[in-house]
Amino acid sequence: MRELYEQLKRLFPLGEYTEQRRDLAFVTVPKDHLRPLLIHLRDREGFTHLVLLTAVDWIEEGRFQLTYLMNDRAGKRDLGLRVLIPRDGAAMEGIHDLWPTAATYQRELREMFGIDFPGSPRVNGEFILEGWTGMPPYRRDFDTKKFSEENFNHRPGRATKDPAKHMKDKLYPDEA
Amino acid sequence: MVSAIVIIAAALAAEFMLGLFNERWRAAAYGVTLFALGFMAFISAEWVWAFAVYDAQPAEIFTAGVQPPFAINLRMGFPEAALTLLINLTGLFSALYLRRALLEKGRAAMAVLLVFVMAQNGIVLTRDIFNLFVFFELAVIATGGLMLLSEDERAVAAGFKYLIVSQVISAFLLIGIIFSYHATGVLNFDLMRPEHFAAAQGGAIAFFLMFIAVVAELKPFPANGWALDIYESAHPAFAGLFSVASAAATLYAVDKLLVLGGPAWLPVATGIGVVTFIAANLLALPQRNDRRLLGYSSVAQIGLILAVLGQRDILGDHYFFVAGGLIAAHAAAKAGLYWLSGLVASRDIIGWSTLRGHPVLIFAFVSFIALLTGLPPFPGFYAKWELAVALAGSGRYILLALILIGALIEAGYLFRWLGYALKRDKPSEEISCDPSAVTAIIAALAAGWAFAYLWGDLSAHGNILHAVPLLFALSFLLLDWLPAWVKNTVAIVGMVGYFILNYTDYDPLRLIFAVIILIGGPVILLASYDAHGRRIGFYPSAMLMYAGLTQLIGATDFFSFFVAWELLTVGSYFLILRGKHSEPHALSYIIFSLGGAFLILTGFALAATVSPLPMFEALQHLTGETAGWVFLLLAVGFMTKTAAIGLHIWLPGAHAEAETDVSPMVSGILLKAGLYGLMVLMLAMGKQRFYGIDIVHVMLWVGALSALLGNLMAIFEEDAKRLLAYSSIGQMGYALFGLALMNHLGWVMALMFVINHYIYKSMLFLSAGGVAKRTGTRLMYKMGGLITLMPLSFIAVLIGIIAVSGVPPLSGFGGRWIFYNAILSAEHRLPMVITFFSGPIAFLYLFRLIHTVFLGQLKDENRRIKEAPFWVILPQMLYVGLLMAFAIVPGLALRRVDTYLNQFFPEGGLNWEGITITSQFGYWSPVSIMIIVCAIFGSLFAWLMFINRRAQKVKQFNIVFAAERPYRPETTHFAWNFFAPYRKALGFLVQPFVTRFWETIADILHTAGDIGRRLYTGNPQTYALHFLAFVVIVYFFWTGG
Amino acid sequence: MQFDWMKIPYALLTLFIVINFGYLLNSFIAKIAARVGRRRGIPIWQTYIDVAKNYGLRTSITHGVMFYLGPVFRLSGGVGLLLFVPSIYGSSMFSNLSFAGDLILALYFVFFGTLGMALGAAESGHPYSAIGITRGLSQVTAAELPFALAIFSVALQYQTLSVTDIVAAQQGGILHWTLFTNPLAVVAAMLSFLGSMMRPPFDVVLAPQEIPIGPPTEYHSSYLALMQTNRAIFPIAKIVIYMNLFFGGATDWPTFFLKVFLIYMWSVFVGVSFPRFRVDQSIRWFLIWAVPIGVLSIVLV
Amino acid sequence: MKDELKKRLVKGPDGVEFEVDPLRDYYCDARPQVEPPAISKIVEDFFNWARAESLWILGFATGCGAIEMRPLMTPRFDAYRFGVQWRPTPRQSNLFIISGYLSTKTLKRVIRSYEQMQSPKYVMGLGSCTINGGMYWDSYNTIKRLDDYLPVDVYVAGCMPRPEALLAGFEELKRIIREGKGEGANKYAAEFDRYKANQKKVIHDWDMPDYNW
Repeated sequence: MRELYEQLKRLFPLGEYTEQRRDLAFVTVPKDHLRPLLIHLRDREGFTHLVLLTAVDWIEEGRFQLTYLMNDRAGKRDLGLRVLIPRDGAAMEGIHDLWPTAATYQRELREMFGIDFPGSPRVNGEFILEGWTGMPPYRRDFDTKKFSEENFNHRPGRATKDPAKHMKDKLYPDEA
Repeated sequence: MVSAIVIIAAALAAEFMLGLFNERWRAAAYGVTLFALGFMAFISAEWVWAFAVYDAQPAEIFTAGVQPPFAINLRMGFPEAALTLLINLTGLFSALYLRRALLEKGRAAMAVLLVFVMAQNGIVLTRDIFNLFVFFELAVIATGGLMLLSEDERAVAAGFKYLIVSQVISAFLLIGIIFSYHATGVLNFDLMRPEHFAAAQGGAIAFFLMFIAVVAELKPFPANGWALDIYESAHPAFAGLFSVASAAATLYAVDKLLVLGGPAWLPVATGIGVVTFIAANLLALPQRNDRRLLGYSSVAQIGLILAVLGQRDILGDHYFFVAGGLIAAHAAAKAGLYWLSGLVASRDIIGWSTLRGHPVLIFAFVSFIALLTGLPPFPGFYAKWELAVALAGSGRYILLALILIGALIEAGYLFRWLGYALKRDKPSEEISCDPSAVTAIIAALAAGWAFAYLWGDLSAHGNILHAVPLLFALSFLLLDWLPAWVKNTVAIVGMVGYFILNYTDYDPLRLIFAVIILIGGPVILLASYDAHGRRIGFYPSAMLMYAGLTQLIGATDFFSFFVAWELLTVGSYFLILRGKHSEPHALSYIIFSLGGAFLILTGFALAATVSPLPMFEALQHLTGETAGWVFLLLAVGFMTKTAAIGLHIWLPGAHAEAETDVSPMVSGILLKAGLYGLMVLMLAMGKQRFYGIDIVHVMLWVGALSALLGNLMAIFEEDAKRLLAYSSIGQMGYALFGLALMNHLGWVMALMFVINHYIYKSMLFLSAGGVAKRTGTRLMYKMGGLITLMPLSFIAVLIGIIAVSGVPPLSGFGGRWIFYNAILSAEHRLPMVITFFSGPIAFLYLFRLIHTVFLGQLKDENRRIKEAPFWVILPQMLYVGLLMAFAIVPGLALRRVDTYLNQFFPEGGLNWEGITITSQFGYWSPVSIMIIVCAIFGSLFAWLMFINRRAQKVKQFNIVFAAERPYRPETTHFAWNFFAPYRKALGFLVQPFVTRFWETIADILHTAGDIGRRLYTGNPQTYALHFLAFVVIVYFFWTGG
Repeated sequence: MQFDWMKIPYALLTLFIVINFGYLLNSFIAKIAARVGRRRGIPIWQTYIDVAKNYGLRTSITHGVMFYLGPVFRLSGGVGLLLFVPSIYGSSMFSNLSFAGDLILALYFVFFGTLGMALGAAESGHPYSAIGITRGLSQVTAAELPFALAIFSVALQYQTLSVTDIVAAQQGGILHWTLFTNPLAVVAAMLSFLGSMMRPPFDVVLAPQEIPIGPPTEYHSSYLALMQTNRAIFPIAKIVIYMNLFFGGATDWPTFFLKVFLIYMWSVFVGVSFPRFRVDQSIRWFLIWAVPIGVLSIVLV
Repeated sequence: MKDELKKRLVKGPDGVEFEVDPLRDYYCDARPQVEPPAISKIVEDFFNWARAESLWILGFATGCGAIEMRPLMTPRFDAYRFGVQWRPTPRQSNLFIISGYLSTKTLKRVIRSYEQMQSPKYVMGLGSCTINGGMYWDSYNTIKRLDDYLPVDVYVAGCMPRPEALLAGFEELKRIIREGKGEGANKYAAEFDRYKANQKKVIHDWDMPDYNW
């Protein structure tokens, strides 16, 4: 994987490299170079399969990290491309023209993180949530507990216990 | 009595007078021309009158009072008188039509016209062979001159070509005359004898040359390129005159020559004629220019008459009747059509749709086409009949077949043309209604109908125009200005009245058909009250069909049966043609029907030669090979009408595209004509073998296959009316199957099907038509959920499908019960398997009909539609009542038939004692079944009503949709390709093999016509070459044969 | 075959016996299936409870008139079919209403219920109902064919269409049964039988997981109760015909119960042994395997 | 709301335009009624017994509890012997088992299915998620108290409850029904407005009639 990175680095201005396993590595890519790199990986390096496209909310840094995980079926290896985009007015160029399946991921990211992918098919349509009007729920500044308490009635009497301690007390009450 | 020579003298005198006129006195000159022609016609007419009424003797005229060869010899006999009258009248009306052109071109043109007419008169009248040549020359030159009357630029070239070729022909004629004179020593027809030509050296060649030259004047195939150019480019009035007068005259010349040549030359004439007939018709098939098409048609007609001339040895007394009939029909039709073409601006045959909106002209057009195709009551029909009988009687089957094939091709393009004229979009340009032209056309029309009446009177079979039903139908032509509801009432009263007056005359079998036609017809006509306006053309066509049907069941001899058959075919053709998109389907209907009719004609002709007995007895007395042929021909002919599989492709389109009230007529009633024919045929002839094959057994298979495949095709159909149409194929297959079982119960079943099919198919077609009317579509998947909006239509369909599928307690079950009893005593078991299968399949398409139209999801756009109009619903409700009644007391209709059939099939009748009907094998009690089913059904219904009395009525989207809900009715209504699994399993059975077969045949004919047309390059040298080739070929055959 | 008023209570008695027998038979067969799977299975009276429960439901909805009529048609079909055929041979008491018609009546009356059910289900406007109907009708047309052939063959063999006469001809020992005198017809008919019993391999019509039980998907409450009653009567009515035509009929009720049960078990055995056919497959199967046997029986008889 | 459910102008075959309001024209908008028991107590008791002994479960799975219902059909537990069986359509079912957590999105489908069942009908809440939200107590899209939205007859606690617990639940439900206390449907009808208000509070895109017949 390291060789691949070195090789790619000659062609693209790549960022940080992390090798998770022998067959799985992540590379940070500048936003503008993602598309050429994806095409290169798909057409030249055998990474024909887009495994997933997901996002991480680095709220402290004010950034979203998009992860494009690629798989090389023949080479039995995976490469994740990380792209960091600003959190305010988050938007990214879609890759649904390279992999039609990407459109679905992009819809999900649009709904759950509020990241826009202009031009992606049905990107503004409802995906999982129905009639959701509030903040996208996967953003870390969305307080799910507060939302839940405001919207769903609470049944009194609920107690929280540490499972290990509770089971021990319950099963072996004699052992103090 | 004015001497015949005055005809010629009058023409000559007028010509000289014209020479004296000042060039500016055109009106006067025109007056003189008209007067001369009128006078000539008057003389001929006087002679005709004398011959016809006073039985005058033929007059021989010798100029200068000496015997030939020193004087001109003319003869005025009855044929001459009739032909000159025809020529002079055509000349007169042509002159009238040509008024503008003649006035423009001046006296020279008028003189040439007179010369032309005179020359044709001369050709007819002369008995001198050299004079014949002279008159021919005159005619040729006059023709060349008259070509200049045309505004078409090609006319000059055409005239020139004509002159060149005519000179070659004249050379042949002259040489022939010289040789003949050498051989016989005389120039007079009456003095020459066939023996002269045979005895003298070169005599045969001499005759051959004369004969071939005169025949060539008749434009035989392929030596006729020049003639077609004339037909196409000449002034239409002259083209008409040319087609009529020169044909009539030259044919008579050929006739005169044939007397000289003796019987040996008759086959030559026949051969040339029939080849020309077929080839010209074939070439006309792909033709789209109206005048050229008429040209081909003229050539073909003349070829046909030439072939008839060649049959004078067998025609005997009928010779003049047949040939004359054909000439008369040809004359009236061709003159009329050419004259009509002068009114139409477009030269494409589609352009004739501009005639629409001029009822008289369109009626004239229809009449002319009917005249040409030899439909009753026109003379061509009588001629066709006598010719067929004579040909069949003397064993000339191949000739008969060829003539009929040619006639069928001719009917093909003529009816296509008619269809275009009646159905295609009207072009913007109006027709030019020149009063003199219209007068001429109306004269031709009147002549056509006069001929019809005349030939009817002359016919040995009685005048078709005297038949009450036909007259009743024709009277609607005169009533067509009345509003539709008045005509409808008249029609209903007329039909019911006729039934009341005549029903005692029918035996039980015919009575069933009579009731269906004369009572069932009016019931369907009730739906016609829904139509608004005047509905021009509907009633004459419908009544013509009913008249044909009525006459059919009343017919006792072959001729009247065939007349009725043709009448109902024509009437139903026009009826079907009325549908919005029915033009191609009507065409295929008429072609198949005429094809079937020709088979029937052949069969009748074969049978009629055996004995002069009435039809039924004559058929019974047939034996041997003839019997097999007759049976086969008639059976196939009748099966064309019942749309047995293989001959069925016309039916779906024709029935589906017809109007709402027409579909039930053509399906519920018209189809029965074929069954009636089959019944008569099979009752009379029983089982027949054809070269060792049992035809009835084959019919059994055909019936079974029709039932299966018709039903299968119906289940895959998306169009409601087409579905019903395919279902008719299946139902008729059932009936055919029943008949072909040839046992008592098979026939009872077939009759039961006749009744049932009439009731439920009429009902279903009306219902489907009413729904289609309201929803604006016939595609079932676009409907759905109409039950609450159109409950009465729903009830009709519901009752209909229970009845059709044979589920007790309705009457369809009776049919099935009899069917089972019938097959138990039948000889053949395997075809039953197929019919077993087709029964349940009928259930499938019927269910589809009711489900996709009335049940399921209602569509947005149909939410506000109303029940079908009252007058469409009324007959349906009557049918519901009838079905119920027939289900409870089938004996009312069947018992008498059952008894009647005993005389033909003594074995295996039914026992109608008490309320239970018993057969040899089982029993059936319709009343008990009805009571029991109703009791069970009623008590369960009451029980459910009681328990569910508080059920919440919900709307169409309140369905369990896997926790979701439907969004649109279109995507929720499961209707399209409803029987997909069936298509997957058995779809291969309904590949359109038959359609492809017939399409291929039509393609081959068209291609042949297209290739043949390349013969006519337009180059006169080629045409001359054609003529030489023609001579060589005929010579070769003559010497070889 | 004459009518007298006593026939009505007698017919109702037959109906009563058969309904109860049918309920019990359905439970019993479910129980057998459970025992084969080492379960205890439903109580033997469970079908009664289910029907009572369905009658006991307080609400119901209706999609329209035909929706109402569907179950009525269905049950009328079943009851009529049962009553048009004599149940017990030689007993005028249980000859039911067979004076109204012969075998052909029974053969065609089968469609009465089918038609009504299809109409009622279609009125609900549910696409699954329509799909189920398509499948059911497509399949039944092919499945009925061998049966029709067999009937024709048997009628030819005995030269009668009267059920009573056909049974009479089979009396006098097991070897007189059509089963032995015309085995091909019986084979064809028994193959056809499988197609009409809504058990595997021919139960794609109902397909609960795919098109929630097909045609009756919208039916509930008392509608469903009526159809359950039919579910008890109809197979037995059908089997009675088979029994009379091919297996010597029954001269008393115990024989009746036994024979009906055994014939019923035939479809159960096949059903538990084979997976499901698609409709086009089953159409082909009937046409390729069952129909030729039927044809052969017609030719040879 | 989906476009298909909005009002639209439609042109009929006769050329006349008219408005179609799908929610009004295509759905029945009647309210549910409180259905009184049979007049005779004996009859009602008989029916209650039959209802108890013939529990037809709607084959509808919301959460992980679905996996615990499958073993009920197997020889080991054999729920059939208690008159329990699964039906594929709500029309024919009387018992709705909410088998685990219930997202608001699924809740909409559950309500629709519940309303399509015929009364008397029963609801069983399976697992702690239906009782107080269970491990999803702070989730933004699962409800916490099933009985806010549907009348629950019996809860079976556990996460997940074992099939035996379900069988015990059935017995409990049967007892309730036999005692004539299984009147959830009537409660739903009587307190229709309250239930609807609760439902609409969490289901923001309410695009169906108030009661799905």
